[in-house]
Amino acid sequence: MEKLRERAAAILADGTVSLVIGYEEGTKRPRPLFCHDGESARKLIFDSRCFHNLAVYLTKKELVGNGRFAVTATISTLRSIMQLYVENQLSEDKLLILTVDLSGTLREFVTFDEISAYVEQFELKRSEREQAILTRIEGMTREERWNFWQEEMSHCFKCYACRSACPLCYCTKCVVEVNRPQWINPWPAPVANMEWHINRAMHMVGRCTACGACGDACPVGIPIDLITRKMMEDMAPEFGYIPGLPVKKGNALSTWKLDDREQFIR
Amino acid sequence: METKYISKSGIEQWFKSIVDSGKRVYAPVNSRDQIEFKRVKNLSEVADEYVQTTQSIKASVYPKAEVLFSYEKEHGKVHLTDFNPDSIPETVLWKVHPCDAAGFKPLSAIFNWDSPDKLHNAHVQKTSVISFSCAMADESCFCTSVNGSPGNLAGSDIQLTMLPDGGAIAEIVTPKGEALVALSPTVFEADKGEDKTKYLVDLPARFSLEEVNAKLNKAFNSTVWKEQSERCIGCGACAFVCPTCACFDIQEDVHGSTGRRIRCWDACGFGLFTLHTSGHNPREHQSQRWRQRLLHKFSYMPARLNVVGCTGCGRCSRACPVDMNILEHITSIAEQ
Amino acid sequence: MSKIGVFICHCGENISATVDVERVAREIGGMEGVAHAIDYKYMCSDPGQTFIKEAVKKYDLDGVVVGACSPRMHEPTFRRACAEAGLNPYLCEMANLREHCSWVHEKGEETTEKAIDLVKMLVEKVKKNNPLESIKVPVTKRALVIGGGIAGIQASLDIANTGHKVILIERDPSIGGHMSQLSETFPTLDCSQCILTPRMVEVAQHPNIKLYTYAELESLEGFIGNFTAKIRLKAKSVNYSTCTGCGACIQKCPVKKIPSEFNAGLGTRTAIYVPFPQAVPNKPVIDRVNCNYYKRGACKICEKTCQVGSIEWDKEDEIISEEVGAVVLATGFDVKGTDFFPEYGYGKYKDVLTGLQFERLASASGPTFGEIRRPSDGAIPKKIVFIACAGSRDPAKGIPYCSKICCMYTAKHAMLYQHKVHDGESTVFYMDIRAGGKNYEEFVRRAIEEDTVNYVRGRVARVYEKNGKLIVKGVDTLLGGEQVEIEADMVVLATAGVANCGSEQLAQKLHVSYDPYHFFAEAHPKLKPVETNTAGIFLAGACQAPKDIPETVGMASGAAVKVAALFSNNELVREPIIAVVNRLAPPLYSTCVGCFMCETACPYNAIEHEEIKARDGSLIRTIARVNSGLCQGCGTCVAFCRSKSIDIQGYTNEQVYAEVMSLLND
Amino acid sequence: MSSEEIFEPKIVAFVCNWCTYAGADLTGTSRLKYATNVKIVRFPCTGRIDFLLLLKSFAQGADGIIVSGCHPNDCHYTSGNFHARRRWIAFRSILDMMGVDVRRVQYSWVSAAEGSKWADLVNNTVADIRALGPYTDYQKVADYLEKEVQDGEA
Amino acid sequence: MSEKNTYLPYLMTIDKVTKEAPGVKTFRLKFQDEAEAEAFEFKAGQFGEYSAFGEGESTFCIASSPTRKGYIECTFRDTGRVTSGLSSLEEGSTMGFRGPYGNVFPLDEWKGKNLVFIAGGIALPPMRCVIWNALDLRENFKDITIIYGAKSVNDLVYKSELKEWSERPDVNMVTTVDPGGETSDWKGEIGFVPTIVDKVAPSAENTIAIVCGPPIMIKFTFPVLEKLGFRDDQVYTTLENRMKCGVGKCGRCNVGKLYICKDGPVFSKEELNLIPAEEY
Repeated sequence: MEKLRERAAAILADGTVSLVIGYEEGTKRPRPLFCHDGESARKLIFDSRCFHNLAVYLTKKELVGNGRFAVTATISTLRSIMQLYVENQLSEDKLLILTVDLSGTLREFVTFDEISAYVEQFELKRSEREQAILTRIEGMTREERWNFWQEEMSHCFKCYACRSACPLCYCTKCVVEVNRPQWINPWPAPVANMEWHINRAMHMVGRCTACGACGDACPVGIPIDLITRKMMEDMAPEFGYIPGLPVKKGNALSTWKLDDREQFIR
Repeated sequence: METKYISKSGIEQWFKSIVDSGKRVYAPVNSRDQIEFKRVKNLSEVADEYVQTTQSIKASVYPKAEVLFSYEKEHGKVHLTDFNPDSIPETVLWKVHPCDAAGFKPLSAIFNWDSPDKLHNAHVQKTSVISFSCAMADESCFCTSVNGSPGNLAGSDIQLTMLPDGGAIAEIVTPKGEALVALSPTVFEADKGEDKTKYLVDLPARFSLEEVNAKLNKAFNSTVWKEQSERCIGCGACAFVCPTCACFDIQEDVHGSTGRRIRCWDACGFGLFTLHTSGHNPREHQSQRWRQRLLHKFSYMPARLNVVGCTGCGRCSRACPVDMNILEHITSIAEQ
Repeated sequence: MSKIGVFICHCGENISATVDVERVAREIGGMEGVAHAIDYKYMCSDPGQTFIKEAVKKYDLDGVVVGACSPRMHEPTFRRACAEAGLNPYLCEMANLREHCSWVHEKGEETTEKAIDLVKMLVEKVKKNNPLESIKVPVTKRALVIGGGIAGIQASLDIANTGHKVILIERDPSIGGHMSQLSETFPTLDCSQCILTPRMVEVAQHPNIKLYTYAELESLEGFIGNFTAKIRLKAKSVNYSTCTGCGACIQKCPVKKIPSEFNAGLGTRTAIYVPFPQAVPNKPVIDRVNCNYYKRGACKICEKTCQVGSIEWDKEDEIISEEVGAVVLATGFDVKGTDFFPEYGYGKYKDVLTGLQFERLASASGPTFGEIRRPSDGAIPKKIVFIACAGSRDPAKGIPYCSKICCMYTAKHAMLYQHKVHDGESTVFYMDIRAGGKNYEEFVRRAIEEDTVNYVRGRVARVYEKNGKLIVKGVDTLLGGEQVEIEADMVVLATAGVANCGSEQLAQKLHVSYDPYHFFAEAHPKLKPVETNTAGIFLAGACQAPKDIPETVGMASGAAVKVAALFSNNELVREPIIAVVNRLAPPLYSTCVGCFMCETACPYNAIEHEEIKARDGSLIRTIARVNSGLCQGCGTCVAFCRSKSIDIQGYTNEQVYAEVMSLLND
Repeated sequence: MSSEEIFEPKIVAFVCNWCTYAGADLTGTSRLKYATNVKIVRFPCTGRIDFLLLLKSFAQGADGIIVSGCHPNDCHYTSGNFHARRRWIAFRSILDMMGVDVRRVQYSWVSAAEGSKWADLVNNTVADIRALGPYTDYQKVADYLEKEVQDGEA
Repeated sequence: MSEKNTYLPYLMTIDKVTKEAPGVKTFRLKFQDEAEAEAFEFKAGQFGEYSAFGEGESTFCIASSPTRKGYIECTFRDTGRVTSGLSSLEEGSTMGFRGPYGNVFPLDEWKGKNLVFIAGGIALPPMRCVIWNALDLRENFKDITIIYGAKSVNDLVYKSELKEWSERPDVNMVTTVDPGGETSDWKGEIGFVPTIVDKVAPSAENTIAIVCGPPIMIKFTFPVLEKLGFRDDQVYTTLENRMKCGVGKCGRCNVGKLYICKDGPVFSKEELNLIPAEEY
């Protein structure tokens, strides 16, 4: 961790980057930190409690500006960064990645190839919480699932924390803000809420890296991350991709195979 | 105001009489690992041993979405149906925290600024508030810094302060409170002279409101907004859990030739909140939106409505996905 | 409240028999925004159209819905009528009350109600319609023909003769294609080369045709009327401007044992070679794979032989760029080799031949100078078996289709054999005889009756070698499935015609679709057999499906006419049903965020990158732009766009949304 | 609705212009009969069909939905139906996770030549949806505003 | 309960539709309820919320003068869901209106002064109200100058009124189009509004300047006026922020301590200086 601070301070001092996005201690757990100078870099921490997906900040031009910046990245963050790269939202010349690997060694990545090679070593496994809730949902009948989600959806008040926390929700105008036509009613109501979350999941097909940031952000505790997580688990093997390890341009939804499944088509 | 004593069984009996009177009763319920206000029928459903509900009770007087009026179109003609205040049922809010009850005043101040708000007022009129003073607090609570206290009576019709014997001190504040007492008058016994403050959580003030107000009045162009807001991701969680945030949107719910005009919650933190059709956005950056939130509560509202827009409930800090701790931010401004 | 005019057609009684058309008109007349609604016996008739035109003017209509037959039938009619009355034609829509309602439902309340719903739906759509202008694009009047077989030759000549320039590219060193390999042609038995070579020469000499042999298409960009073709001119290693075609180098080339492609592997050629004596151009190329110099760095005998110094060892492939307005694909077909058939020995028996190889044996220019001799020992086969449908019509082999030409050429082969080997005995195993075509059936009868070819209806299960003979085991289904065993000296397989190698890659380069067997797909199986789904690219010959020479030539001429028709206009008018990426005033520019998911989704490569730059030239954002020339209007990108930044004219989000909502609102 | 009355489901069909729309035209030309419950919305291609339209249809009271286009390799635009097929696979998976009744969305390939297939598809789908009954689960939650004020599910 | 629902609009009949420029229309609206018509009052500078039932509400000024009784007018450009919905309405159909909201131009204070109106593009409507108000009370004011410019001749709105004003002897009417926006028969000025102001504006002496236009025009016109000697209290403008409620509650038009919908939309430049500029 000390190495990370030193390195961050050094690259800020020598002008390699003008900003380091990392983590600091927060009220209850680490929170995002923006370091503009060596002084603030002293506050940097990086450990297993660091959960926020900092990739969410990388597409905000008002924060990262036009210069080069660094980010201390978790595996989840790295996966998101790779997806953002595939979607033409990041370029190598603007980004420097700092991370601390499992052995506690400070690592730096400059190219997407390097990130990709590193990310490849990590399997995307369900957490205990995810496993517990998903097992429960998977054991339900369709009606039970409907009732489960309707109850959950009744709590959603459309604060869009899920959207704001997701690194891949970077549209300047989200579909819920489109009003010609008004695809999704903007007020909170069970159907409008469900439409929003189904829509979000559809928009994540082939893109979601299952970082869990959306569910973590939800102030009313809806396990929305599991909708996209389950979708990802279903779709990744079906369409043959590994989240966060994009191989070519496009994504699972904008490509196809001749022998895609179609037994549901009459 | 009258102070009475009510025993444990008296509370149970009184609660039942309120439910039996046909009023809707809302109370904090422990569900899905969260404490939230829900409609209840039995006292046993009500949660205890918690610091704060996730959401405030403001939806009872300012629903997330409500119909302003409805209309029907026919051959170029339009028939309007106004909002009917009689459609609002009588409601009792049970076990509201003083910081939530205190939120009714700033909320009403916004809604009734110059022109009265028929809908909000109808809800307020049909709503009675039974607050419980606070014996617990956490690091996010700061009511005592914003003119409140764990035993603040503002906004309450009746306030109960729980006693170790399971009974409570009942402070009957308003005629509405008296009407509730009248549902079961016998359970209210004479005041036993207990000192209420003994049972309140000790929460020292964290900043001086006057100082903060004075500083903020001059802080529009300060760099603090950019510094504080960097990690803000621009969601509406803080606004939606807040007991006093009142920003709203007006929308259309159309079904063929009939439709309804809807008022629904909105948040000044959303990037497109102030976007003009021309593409110009007066609050283009998150820092401007963060500034708006704080200045509105601590500078504009005191100046224009003579009320502070914050009750110190701490919900926004707890709800924030990125730990935008309002107390920390305000304190740092106060200490500048 | 718009001013929509609604016109309900009785279609004689086709609609009014089951739909209460008066009620439809009456109820729709009461709809919000409908200014005028009538019903009439025949809306498409002159008086019917006049009603529409007059109403457009009288009521100042800003939209028209005609409830009549399928829009696939009369949409152009009514749109034209609206246009004549001064209403933008794209403000006119049709509700399909005939095919989708009156004809498929019984008379009754529900049928009328459905009709009302269908009209309502279109009224709501029209309210959201926008006036559109047709798209005009300039046309480059020069055609690219890919493939120099008979199809490409014919198409090139036909186009060139209309006065337009043609660029003909051929992958092999000479044009001529499969037809140049054939001996005689059915059903007339005229010599293939005799009829083909004059055409080949004509191509070479035609002032409007630019011929590139030993050339392949590298890429094709652009759209109808405006393509840019990049063509790879493979290095021939011989300078054609100086080469006299004397052939001395070929004589001296020490590498002589290369199987000749022209002779279907039955003969040999040298490393520097002309594929066949009548080749056009009649100048050699060096086959670098087999040439000693390229393989081992030494030899250069040809260079020493060449009097004019035409050998260019270091010549590299050259890529040239040509602007063309249309493309004709005439890349032909290929035949399966004998190695495709495990039951016939996987090609290990030298005397099991393909039909094409037999053509070479029968050809006077072939390796045996027209004598039918066994490749194994040069003996004249006394007993020969022809197996039709070798591979074709066999779903188990992945070729369920009929290769179409085999019945005829098998009859021809048997006939030629009988003519050349008078004491020979020929047997044809067949499934059916498909001899549809002028004089075809007569031709087959002649083979059977006059030339005593033994036709056995049945499949051959196995061919194996025993004591120098090929044992052909099959059944005769006409004799009740009786086992037949023939000891043959030679077996000829009428192997299936398949798509030419590389056709899949070529289709992808051109963005034309292809069928599961990699034959190029026509735009419509009946009515657009020479068009592809990519406007401006046409098909000729066997690249679309196996076909015989007259059919190929006919199709080539058809494609040529399509090209000529296209070139008869200086500009092209297209339906404006295309996708558009929204544009907004700065600082937003567009709601497009430039993720370019649409780019991979687009089947036409119509999505381009547009850089939004600040005044100082710095890049603000890269967003998507639709090339209106390439876009065909499928709308796939629209459904992909997360921020709804792309919309498709004619089927906008607002339009389809309004339709769906109106259908479900009671 | 009394129990004896036959339930008439509302079904919307989203079809592509080139195959299924034309196939349905052929059904008409062939005078084959089918139920009136299904109403067709024309799209250029199945690739154009937005999943949100399917959701909106349910919210607006549709009991069933048909989505139909060209058979694989028949797409007028080469690959719109392949894209659509993939989108439907994902959409079905998500709907199923959310407990939406995926049996109410019938996908099909109907070519321009399959007039009788279209009639069968419509009749079978109507029968299937009739057996499932009205989609009250969805419609119940769709009209929420009144309920919220009344019950105050605040 | 007799309390009025602020959000319930008056029902208005569209009495007359005028096409002003591409996408720009003017509606003349009449109250459907006579009692409401009777009781309705407004002053120059105020705005309202206009409803297209089925689409929603949109904010624009009242473009007619309070001196013209019996109707109100509004002019808008078809840019969004609501304005497009309004735009599709025909004469005789119903729309909604609520208002009037906001403050007013202090015409009373301007008595005896010269007035110069400076407007650009679609911003003439908010000015038209006060122009007609002043012209209808012509004797109250000294010289009246109107400087109006648009991108092109086609984009000029109120063309017949521009003609009427230019023909009036008691109005000095100057119209201009941006360079390149002129037609062959264009007789007015060619140039951007600030340039023309510099050229034709009257003396600052006893004069009030009312400026309304796109932000960029305002930005370049203010310095010109300053140069010409106009003090900040002699210059007025009207602002158009995004609004939803119109009555100071929805939170959108809040700028510093001010609410454009309550404290504005009319501001003198002096007042404007107190508002943080980046927020409007």
